[in-house]
Amino acid sequence: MAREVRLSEVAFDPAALTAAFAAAHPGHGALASFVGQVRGDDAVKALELSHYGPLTLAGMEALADQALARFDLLGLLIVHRVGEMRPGESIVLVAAAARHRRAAIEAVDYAMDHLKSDAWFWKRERRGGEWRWIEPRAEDHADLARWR
Amino acid sequence: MAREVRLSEVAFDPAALTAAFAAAHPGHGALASFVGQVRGDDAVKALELSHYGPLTLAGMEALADQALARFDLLGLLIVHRVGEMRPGESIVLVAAAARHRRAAIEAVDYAMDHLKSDAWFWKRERRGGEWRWIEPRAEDHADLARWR
Amino acid sequence: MPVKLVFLGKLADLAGVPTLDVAAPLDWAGLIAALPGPLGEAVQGDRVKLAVGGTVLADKTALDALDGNEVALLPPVSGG
Amino acid sequence: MPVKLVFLGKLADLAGVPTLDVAAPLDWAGLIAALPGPLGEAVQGDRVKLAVGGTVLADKTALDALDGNEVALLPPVSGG
Repeated sequence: MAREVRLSEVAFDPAALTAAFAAAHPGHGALASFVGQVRGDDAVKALELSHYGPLTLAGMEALADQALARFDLLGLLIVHRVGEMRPGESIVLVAAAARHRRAAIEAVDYAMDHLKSDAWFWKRERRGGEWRWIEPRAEDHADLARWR
Repeated sequence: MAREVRLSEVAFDPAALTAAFAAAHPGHGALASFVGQVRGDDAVKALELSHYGPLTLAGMEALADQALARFDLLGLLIVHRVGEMRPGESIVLVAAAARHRRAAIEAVDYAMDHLKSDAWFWKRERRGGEWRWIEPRAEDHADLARWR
Repeated sequence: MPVKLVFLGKLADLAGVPTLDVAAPLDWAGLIAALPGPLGEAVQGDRVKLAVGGTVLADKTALDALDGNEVALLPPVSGG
Repeated sequence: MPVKLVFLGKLADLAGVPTLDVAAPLDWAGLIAALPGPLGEAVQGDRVKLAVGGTVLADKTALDALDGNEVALLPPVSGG
Protein backbone atom coordinates (compact mmCIF):
# COMPACT_ATOMS: atom_id res chain seq x y z
CA MET A 1 0.00 0.00 0.00
CA ALA A 2 1.54 3.23 -1.17
CA ARG A 3 1.02 6.51 0.61
CA GLU A 4 2.52 9.51 -1.09
CA VAL A 5 2.05 12.97 0.40
CA ARG A 6 3.79 16.05 -0.84
CA LEU A 7 3.91 19.81 -0.62
CA SER A 8 5.02 21.47 -3.82
CA GLU A 9 6.55 24.94 -3.94
CA VAL A 10 6.35 24.94 -7.73
CA ALA A 11 3.70 24.20 -10.35
CA PHE A 12 3.01 20.51 -10.80
CA ASP A 13 1.45 18.50 -13.62
CA PRO A 14 -1.54 16.60 -12.20
CA ALA A 15 -1.98 14.45 -15.33
CA ALA A 16 1.62 13.24 -15.20
CA LEU A 17 1.50 12.59 -11.46
CA THR A 18 -1.80 10.74 -11.74
CA ALA A 19 -0.52 8.61 -14.61
CA ALA A 20 2.60 7.73 -12.61
CA PHE A 21 0.49 6.88 -9.57
CA ALA A 22 -1.77 4.67 -11.70
CA ALA A 23 1.26 2.94 -13.21
CA ALA A 24 2.57 2.26 -9.70
CA HIS A 25 -0.63 0.32 -8.94
CA PRO A 26 -1.02 -2.06 -11.87
CA GLY A 27 -4.27 -3.96 -11.98
CA HIS A 28 -5.76 -1.80 -9.23
CA GLY A 29 -9.27 -1.85 -10.66
CA ALA A 30 -10.39 1.62 -9.62
CA LEU A 31 -8.69 4.99 -9.67
CA ALA A 32 -10.42 8.16 -8.57
CA SER A 33 -8.80 11.55 -8.64
CA PHE A 34 -9.48 15.18 -8.04
CA VAL A 35 -7.60 18.26 -9.18
CA GLY A 36 -8.35 21.71 -7.82
CA GLN A 37 -7.16 24.66 -9.85
CA VAL A 38 -7.20 28.40 -9.43
CA ARG A 39 -10.45 29.37 -11.15
CA GLY A 40 -10.11 31.70 -14.08
CA ASP A 41 -13.68 32.88 -14.44
CA ASP A 42 -13.71 35.89 -12.15
CA ALA A 43 -11.58 38.80 -11.12
CA VAL A 44 -9.05 36.75 -9.16
CA LYS A 45 -5.59 37.49 -10.50
CA ALA A 46 -3.57 35.35 -8.09
CA LEU A 47 -3.96 32.95 -5.21
CA GLU A 48 -1.49 32.37 -2.42
CA LEU A 49 -1.41 29.36 -0.16
CA SER A 50 0.75 29.59 2.91
CA HIS A 51 1.59 26.79 5.28
CA TYR A 52 3.43 26.20 8.53
CA GLY A 53 6.34 23.82 8.24
CA PRO A 54 6.06 22.08 11.63
CA LEU A 55 2.38 21.25 11.10
CA THR A 56 1.28 21.17 7.48
CA LEU A 57 2.98 18.17 5.93
CA ALA A 58 2.66 16.10 9.12
CA GLY A 59 -1.04 16.93 9.19
CA MET A 60 -1.45 15.85 5.56
CA GLU A 61 0.32 12.59 6.34
CA ALA A 62 -1.99 11.97 9.27
CA LEU A 63 -4.98 12.71 7.01
CA ALA A 64 -3.68 10.20 4.46
CA ASP A 65 -3.30 7.59 7.21
CA GLN A 66 -6.87 8.22 8.35
CA ALA A 67 -8.14 7.78 4.79
CA LEU A 68 -6.13 4.56 4.38
CA ALA A 69 -7.55 3.24 7.64
CA ARG A 70 -11.10 4.21 6.76
CA PHE A 71 -11.35 3.10 3.13
CA ASP A 72 -10.19 -0.08 1.47
CA LEU A 73 -7.41 1.43 -0.63
CA LEU A 74 -4.39 0.18 -2.49
CA GLY A 75 -2.74 3.59 -2.53
CA LEU A 76 -3.28 7.27 -1.91
CA LEU A 77 -1.56 10.31 -3.39
CA ILE A 78 -1.94 13.83 -2.02
CA VAL A 79 -0.06 16.76 -3.54
CA HIS A 80 -0.75 20.29 -2.35
CA ARG A 81 0.78 23.41 -3.79
CA VAL A 82 2.03 26.27 -1.62
CA GLY A 83 3.11 29.75 -2.64
CA GLU A 84 1.62 32.13 -5.15
CA MET A 85 -0.16 30.81 -8.21
CA ARG A 86 -2.10 32.08 -11.21
CA PRO A 87 -5.49 31.17 -12.64
CA GLY A 88 -5.35 27.73 -14.23
CA GLU A 89 -2.52 26.48 -12.03
CA SER A 90 -3.18 23.40 -9.95
CA ILE A 91 -3.61 23.81 -6.20
CA VAL A 92 -4.23 20.27 -5.11
CA LEU A 93 -4.28 16.72 -6.45
CA VAL A 94 -5.71 13.72 -4.66
CA ALA A 95 -5.73 10.27 -6.26
CA ALA A 96 -6.84 7.00 -4.72
CA ALA A 97 -6.40 3.47 -6.08
CA ALA A 98 -8.64 0.69 -4.83
CA ARG A 99 -10.16 -2.60 -5.84
CA HIS A 100 -13.64 -1.12 -5.88
CA ARG A 101 -14.82 2.22 -7.16
CA ARG A 102 -16.64 3.62 -4.16
CA ALA A 103 -13.68 3.24 -1.81
CA ALA A 104 -11.57 5.22 -4.27
CA ILE A 105 -14.19 7.92 -4.85
CA GLU A 106 -15.03 8.29 -1.16
CA ALA A 107 -11.37 8.50 -0.17
CA VAL A 108 -10.86 11.37 -2.61
CA ASP A 109 -14.00 13.11 -1.34
CA TYR A 110 -12.88 12.61 2.29
CA ALA A 111 -9.36 13.88 1.66
CA MET A 112 -10.59 16.94 -0.22
CA ASP A 113 -13.10 17.89 2.47
CA HIS A 114 -10.35 17.75 5.06
CA LEU A 115 -7.79 19.58 2.95
CA LYS A 116 -10.32 22.32 2.32
CA SER A 117 -11.18 23.21 5.90
CA ASP A 118 -9.17 21.00 8.25
CA ALA A 119 -5.56 21.18 7.11
CA TRP A 120 -2.87 23.70 7.96
CA PHE A 121 -3.17 26.01 4.99
CA TRP A 122 -4.10 29.64 4.71
CA LYS A 123 -5.35 31.00 1.43
CA ARG A 124 -5.67 34.49 0.09
CA GLU A 125 -6.59 35.83 -3.29
CA ARG A 126 -5.80 39.01 -5.14
CA ARG A 127 -8.65 40.93 -6.79
CA GLY A 128 -8.28 44.41 -8.16
CA GLY A 129 -4.84 44.76 -6.62
CA GLU A 130 -6.02 43.82 -3.12
CA TRP A 131 -5.16 40.64 -1.27
CA ARG A 132 -8.03 39.10 0.70
CA TRP A 133 -7.91 36.11 3.05
CA ILE A 134 -10.33 33.32 2.21
CA GLU A 135 -12.13 31.22 4.77
CA PRO A 136 -14.01 28.01 4.06
CA ARG A 137 -17.66 28.44 3.05
CA ALA A 138 -20.47 27.13 5.24
CA GLU A 139 -20.84 24.25 2.74
CA ASP A 140 -17.21 23.32 3.29
CA HIS A 141 -17.79 22.95 7.01
CA ALA A 142 -20.97 20.96 6.35
CA ASP A 143 -19.10 18.73 3.90
CA LEU A 144 -16.44 18.05 6.51
CA ALA A 145 -19.05 17.24 9.16
CA ARG A 146 -20.36 14.39 6.99
CA TRP A 147 -17.37 12.28 8.00
CA ARG A 148 -17.70 12.65 11.75
CA MET B 1 -20.95 23.28 -21.30
CA ALA B 2 -19.35 20.31 -22.97
CA ARG B 3 -20.86 16.87 -22.95
CA GLU B 4 -18.73 14.17 -24.49
CA VAL B 5 -19.95 10.57 -24.47
CA ARG B 6 -18.25 7.76 -26.31
CA LEU B 7 -18.12 4.05 -26.76
CA SER B 8 -14.67 2.75 -27.61
CA GLU B 9 -14.08 -0.53 -29.40
CA VAL B 10 -10.34 -0.25 -28.77
CA ALA B 11 -8.10 0.45 -25.78
CA PHE B 12 -8.06 4.09 -24.73
CA ASP B 13 -5.63 6.18 -22.69
CA PRO B 14 -7.53 7.67 -19.74
CA ALA B 15 -4.69 10.02 -18.77
CA ALA B 16 -4.52 11.55 -22.24
CA LEU B 17 -8.31 11.87 -22.52
CA THR B 18 -8.56 13.43 -19.06
CA ALA B 19 -5.77 15.88 -19.82
CA ALA B 20 -7.49 16.89 -23.07
CA PHE B 21 -10.81 17.29 -21.26
CA ALA B 22 -9.15 19.44 -18.59
CA ALA B 23 -7.49 21.56 -21.28
CA ALA B 24 -10.89 22.06 -22.93
CA HIS B 25 -12.16 23.63 -19.68
CA PRO B 26 -9.51 26.20 -18.76
CA GLY B 27 -9.94 27.79 -15.37
CA HIS B 28 -12.62 25.27 -14.41
CA GLY B 29 -11.62 25.13 -10.76
CA ALA B 30 -12.43 21.50 -10.05
CA LEU B 31 -11.89 18.32 -12.02
CA ALA B 32 -12.88 14.92 -10.69
CA SER B 33 -12.31 11.72 -12.56
CA PHE B 34 -12.65 8.01 -12.25
CA VAL B 35 -11.03 5.21 -14.24
CA GLY B 36 -12.14 1.61 -13.94
CA GLN B 37 -9.73 -1.05 -15.11
CA VAL B 38 -9.80 -4.79 -15.43
CA ARG B 39 -8.37 -5.92 -12.10
CA GLY B 40 -5.19 -7.97 -12.29
CA ASP B 41 -5.17 -9.43 -8.82
CA ASP B 42 -7.16 -12.60 -9.28
CA ALA B 43 -7.68 -15.40 -11.75
CA VAL B 44 -9.52 -13.28 -14.31
CA LYS B 45 -7.74 -13.57 -17.63
CA ALA B 46 -10.09 -11.48 -19.75
CA LEU B 47 -13.21 -9.37 -19.52
CA GLU B 48 -15.75 -8.79 -22.25
CA LEU B 49 -18.26 -5.99 -22.35
CA SER B 50 -21.04 -6.26 -24.86
CA HIS B 51 -23.56 -3.60 -25.73
CA TYR B 52 -26.64 -3.13 -27.89
CA GLY B 53 -26.26 -0.47 -30.54
CA PRO B 54 -29.80 0.95 -30.51
CA LEU B 55 -29.75 1.48 -26.73
CA THR B 56 -26.29 1.75 -25.21
CA LEU B 57 -24.85 5.03 -26.48
CA ALA B 58 -28.23 6.79 -26.35
CA GLY B 59 -28.60 5.62 -22.75
CA MET B 60 -25.16 6.96 -21.84
CA GLU B 61 -26.04 10.29 -23.43
CA ALA B 62 -29.25 10.44 -21.42
CA LEU B 63 -27.27 9.63 -18.28
CA ALA B 64 -24.84 12.44 -19.05
CA ASP B 65 -27.75 14.84 -19.54
CA GLN B 66 -29.21 13.79 -16.19
CA ALA B 67 -25.88 14.42 -14.48
CA LEU B 68 -25.54 17.82 -16.15
CA ALA B 69 -29.05 18.73 -15.02
CA ARG B 70 -28.48 17.51 -11.47
CA PHE B 71 -25.02 18.89 -10.71
CA ASP B 72 -23.53 22.30 -11.41
CA LEU B 73 -21.03 21.22 -14.04
CA LEU B 74 -18.97 22.89 -16.72
CA GLY B 75 -18.42 19.67 -18.62
CA LEU B 76 -18.76 15.92 -18.45
CA LEU B 77 -16.83 13.19 -20.24
CA ILE B 78 -17.91 9.54 -20.31
CA VAL B 79 -15.93 6.93 -22.24
CA HIS B 80 -16.86 3.26 -22.00
CA ARG B 81 -14.98 0.43 -23.61
CA VAL B 82 -16.73 -2.46 -25.31
CA GLY B 83 -15.27 -5.74 -26.56
CA GLU B 84 -12.73 -8.04 -24.98
CA MET B 85 -10.02 -6.63 -22.75
CA ARG B 86 -7.15 -7.84 -20.58
CA PRO B 87 -6.19 -7.12 -16.98
CA GLY B 88 -4.90 -3.57 -16.65
CA GLU B 89 -6.88 -2.24 -19.60
CA SER B 90 -9.31 0.58 -18.94
CA ILE B 91 -13.03 -0.18 -19.00
CA VAL B 92 -14.51 3.19 -18.20
CA LEU B 93 -13.51 6.82 -17.71
CA VAL B 94 -15.72 9.52 -16.26
CA ALA B 95 -14.44 13.07 -15.78
CA ALA B 96 -16.39 16.09 -14.58
CA ALA B 97 -15.32 19.73 -14.57
CA ALA B 98 -17.06 22.18 -12.27
CA ARG B 99 -16.52 25.38 -10.38
CA HIS B 100 -16.73 23.60 -7.05
CA ARG B 101 -15.29 20.27 -6.01
CA ARG B 102 -18.33 18.48 -4.67
CA ALA B 103 -20.37 18.94 -7.83
CA ALA B 104 -17.52 17.38 -9.81
CA ILE B 105 -16.98 14.51 -7.37
CA GLU B 106 -20.69 13.75 -7.00
CA ALA B 107 -21.25 13.80 -10.75
CA VAL B 108 -18.51 11.20 -11.21
CA ASP B 109 -19.96 9.09 -8.39
CA TYR B 110 -23.46 9.38 -9.89
CA ALA B 111 -22.36 8.50 -13.40
CA MET B 112 -20.34 5.51 -12.22
CA ASP B 113 -23.18 4.12 -10.11
CA HIS B 114 -25.46 4.30 -13.13
CA LEU B 115 -22.93 2.88 -15.59
CA LYS B 116 -22.33 -0.02 -13.22
CA SER B 117 -25.87 -1.26 -12.86
CA ASP B 118 -28.20 0.91 -14.93
CA ALA B 119 -26.66 1.16 -18.39
CA TRP B 120 -26.97 -1.17 -21.37
CA PHE B 121 -23.86 -3.24 -20.93
CA TRP B 122 -23.34 -6.93 -20.27
CA LYS B 123 -20.11 -8.10 -18.76
CA ARG B 124 -18.51 -11.51 -18.57
CA GLU B 125 -15.12 -12.63 -17.38
CA ARG B 126 -12.92 -15.55 -18.19
CA ARG B 127 -11.43 -17.58 -15.33
CA GLY B 128 -9.72 -20.92 -15.83
CA GLY B 129 -10.84 -21.07 -19.44
CA GLU B 130 -14.52 -20.52 -18.60
CA TRP B 131 -16.55 -17.44 -19.39
CA ARG B 132 -18.96 -16.34 -16.67
CA TRP B 133 -21.55 -13.55 -16.82
CA ILE B 134 -21.21 -10.92 -14.10
CA GLU B 135 -24.14 -9.20 -12.45
CA PRO B 136 -23.93 -6.13 -10.24
CA ARG B 137 -23.26 -6.81 -6.56
CA ALA B 138 -25.85 -5.95 -3.93
CA GLU B 139 -23.69 -2.93 -3.04
CA ASP B 140 -23.93 -1.73 -6.61
CA HIS B 141 -27.72 -1.70 -6.43
CA ALA B 142 -27.59 0.02 -3.04
CA ASP B 143 -25.16 2.61 -4.43
CA LEU B 144 -27.52 3.31 -7.29
CA ALA B 145 -30.51 3.65 -4.96
CA ARG B 146 -28.76 6.54 -3.15
CA TRP B 147 -29.63 8.84 -6.06
CA ARG B 148 -33.36 8.09 -6.20
CA MET C 1 -39.96 -9.83 -43.52
CA PRO C 2 -39.49 -11.69 -40.24
CA VAL C 3 -39.02 -10.27 -36.79
CA LYS C 4 -35.37 -10.37 -35.75
CA LEU C 5 -34.68 -11.42 -32.17
CA VAL C 6 -31.39 -10.14 -30.70
CA PHE C 7 -30.10 -11.96 -27.62
CA LEU C 8 -27.88 -9.99 -25.24
CA GLY C 9 -25.57 -11.17 -22.49
CA LYS C 10 -26.27 -14.59 -21.04
CA LEU C 11 -29.39 -14.94 -23.18
CA ALA C 12 -27.12 -15.24 -26.22
CA ASP C 13 -25.41 -18.18 -24.52
CA LEU C 14 -28.76 -19.81 -23.77
CA ALA C 15 -29.94 -19.20 -27.32
CA GLY C 16 -26.70 -20.49 -28.79
CA VAL C 17 -26.96 -17.79 -31.46
CA PRO C 18 -26.79 -14.00 -31.28
CA THR C 19 -29.90 -13.47 -33.40
CA LEU C 20 -32.88 -15.46 -34.59
CA ASP C 21 -35.51 -14.66 -37.20
CA VAL C 22 -39.09 -15.54 -36.35
CA ALA C 23 -42.32 -15.00 -38.22
CA ALA C 24 -44.14 -11.67 -37.92
CA PRO C 25 -46.29 -10.48 -36.30
CA LEU C 26 -44.96 -11.54 -32.91
CA ASP C 27 -46.71 -11.10 -29.59
CA TRP C 28 -45.62 -12.22 -26.12
CA ALA C 29 -47.20 -15.66 -26.38
CA GLY C 30 -45.61 -16.15 -29.78
CA LEU C 31 -42.21 -15.14 -28.42
CA ILE C 32 -42.37 -17.62 -25.55
CA ALA C 33 -43.54 -20.34 -27.92
CA ALA C 34 -40.57 -19.57 -30.17
CA LEU C 35 -38.06 -19.88 -27.32
CA PRO C 36 -37.85 -23.41 -25.98
CA GLY C 37 -36.70 -24.59 -22.54
CA PRO C 38 -34.32 -22.57 -20.34
CA LEU C 39 -34.23 -19.64 -22.75
CA GLY C 40 -38.01 -19.21 -22.65
CA GLU C 41 -37.98 -19.51 -18.87
CA ALA C 42 -35.21 -16.93 -18.58
CA VAL C 43 -37.05 -14.48 -20.82
CA GLN C 44 -40.13 -14.74 -18.62
CA GLY C 45 -38.07 -13.75 -15.55
CA ASP C 46 -38.82 -10.38 -13.94
CA ARG C 47 -35.40 -8.98 -14.70
CA VAL C 48 -35.42 -9.56 -18.46
CA LYS C 49 -36.65 -6.66 -20.55
CA LEU C 50 -37.60 -6.33 -24.18
CA ALA C 51 -36.91 -3.52 -26.61
CA VAL C 52 -38.64 -3.16 -29.95
CA GLY C 53 -36.90 -1.01 -32.53
CA GLY C 54 -34.66 0.50 -29.83
CA THR C 55 -37.46 1.34 -27.40
CA VAL C 56 -37.67 -0.59 -24.14
CA LEU C 57 -41.16 -1.88 -23.36
CA ALA C 58 -42.58 -0.89 -19.99
CA ASP C 59 -44.63 -4.11 -20.08
CA LYS C 60 -42.97 -6.84 -22.10
CA THR C 61 -46.14 -8.92 -22.27
CA ALA C 62 -47.56 -6.12 -24.45
CA LEU C 63 -45.07 -7.12 -27.17
CA ASP C 64 -46.47 -6.48 -30.63
CA ALA C 65 -43.65 -6.73 -33.15
CA LEU C 66 -44.30 -6.31 -36.85
CA ASP C 67 -42.53 -7.25 -40.07
CA GLY C 68 -38.93 -6.06 -39.98
CA ASN C 69 -38.91 -5.10 -36.30
CA GLU C 70 -35.88 -5.90 -34.19
CA VAL C 71 -36.72 -7.27 -30.75
CA ALA C 72 -33.87 -7.19 -28.23
CA LEU C 73 -33.96 -9.54 -25.25
CA LEU C 74 -32.16 -7.75 -22.43
CA PRO C 75 -31.03 -9.60 -19.29
CA PRO C 76 -29.79 -7.73 -16.19
CA VAL C 77 -27.06 -5.26 -17.10
CA SER C 78 -23.56 -4.90 -15.72
CA GLY C 79 -21.12 -2.26 -16.84
CA GLY C 80 -18.29 -0.13 -15.55
CA MET D 1 16.86 32.83 24.02
CA PRO D 2 13.53 34.46 23.40
CA VAL D 3 10.24 32.84 22.42
CA LYS D 4 9.62 33.21 18.70
CA LEU D 5 6.04 34.03 17.68
CA VAL D 6 5.08 32.95 14.15
CA PHE D 7 1.99 34.61 12.66
CA LEU D 8 0.06 32.69 10.04
CA GLY D 9 -2.53 33.84 7.54
CA LYS D 10 -4.33 37.05 8.31
CA LEU D 11 -2.60 37.28 11.69
CA ALA D 12 0.63 38.03 9.82
CA ASP D 13 -1.15 40.95 8.16
CA LEU D 14 -2.40 42.22 11.52
CA ALA D 15 1.05 41.80 13.06
CA GLY D 16 2.75 43.49 10.10
CA VAL D 17 5.60 41.01 10.47
CA PRO D 18 5.78 37.23 9.98
CA THR D 19 7.61 36.59 13.27
CA LEU D 20 8.26 38.38 16.53
CA ASP D 21 10.66 37.55 19.37
CA VAL D 22 9.33 38.03 22.89
CA ALA D 23 10.88 37.34 26.27
CA ALA D 24 10.68 33.82 27.73
CA PRO D 25 8.95 32.32 29.58
CA LEU D 26 5.64 33.23 27.96
CA ASP D 27 2.20 32.38 29.26
CA TRP D 28 -1.24 33.30 27.85
CA ALA D 29 -1.47 36.60 29.76
CA GLY D 30 2.02 37.49 28.61
CA LEU D 31 1.17 36.69 25.00
CA ILE D 32 -1.92 38.91 25.03
CA ALA D 33 0.04 41.68 26.68
CA ALA D 34 2.68 41.40 23.95
CA LEU D 35 0.09 41.70 21.14
CA PRO D 36 -1.54 45.13 21.02
CA GLY D 37 -4.90 46.13 19.59
CA PRO D 38 -6.65 44.15 16.86
CA LEU D 39 -3.97 41.46 16.79
CA GLY D 40 -4.46 40.67 20.49
CA GLU D 41 -8.22 40.67 20.03
CA ALA D 42 -7.98 38.33 17.07
CA VAL D 43 -5.74 35.92 18.94
CA GLN D 44 -8.30 35.70 21.74
CA GLY D 45 -10.99 34.67 19.28
CA ASP D 46 -12.35 31.13 19.55
CA ARG D 47 -11.11 30.12 16.14
CA VAL D 48 -7.44 31.00 16.65
CA LYS D 49 -5.24 28.17 17.89
CA LEU D 50 -1.71 28.06 19.23
CA ALA D 51 1.02 25.52 18.58
CA VAL D 52 4.18 25.27 20.64
CA GLY D 53 7.09 23.48 19.06
CA GLY D 54 4.83 22.00 16.40
CA THR D 55 2.18 20.72 18.82
CA VAL D 56 -1.25 22.35 18.80
CA LEU D 57 -2.52 23.24 22.26
CA ALA D 58 -5.91 21.83 23.22
CA ASP D 59 -6.34 24.85 25.52
CA LYS D 60 -4.44 27.87 24.31
CA THR D 61 -4.79 29.66 27.65
CA ALA D 62 -2.54 26.93 29.08
CA LEU D 63 0.34 28.37 27.03
CA ASP D 64 3.68 27.88 28.78
CA ALA D 65 6.44 28.59 26.28
CA LEU D 66 10.09 28.42 27.31
CA ASP D 67 13.39 29.76 26.01
CA GLY D 68 13.80 28.91 22.34
CA ASN D 69 10.24 27.67 21.83
CA GLU D 70 8.42 28.59 18.66
CA VAL D 71 4.80 29.62 19.20
CA ALA D 72 2.63 29.59 16.08
CA LEU D 73 -0.56 31.66 16.01
CA LEU D 74 -3.00 29.83 13.76
CA PRO D 75 -6.14 31.50 12.42
CA PRO D 76 -8.91 29.53 10.67
CA VAL D 77 -7.49 27.41 7.89
CA SER D 78 -8.43 27.27 4.24
CA GLY D 79 -6.79 24.95 1.75
CA GLY D 80 -7.54 22.98 -1.39
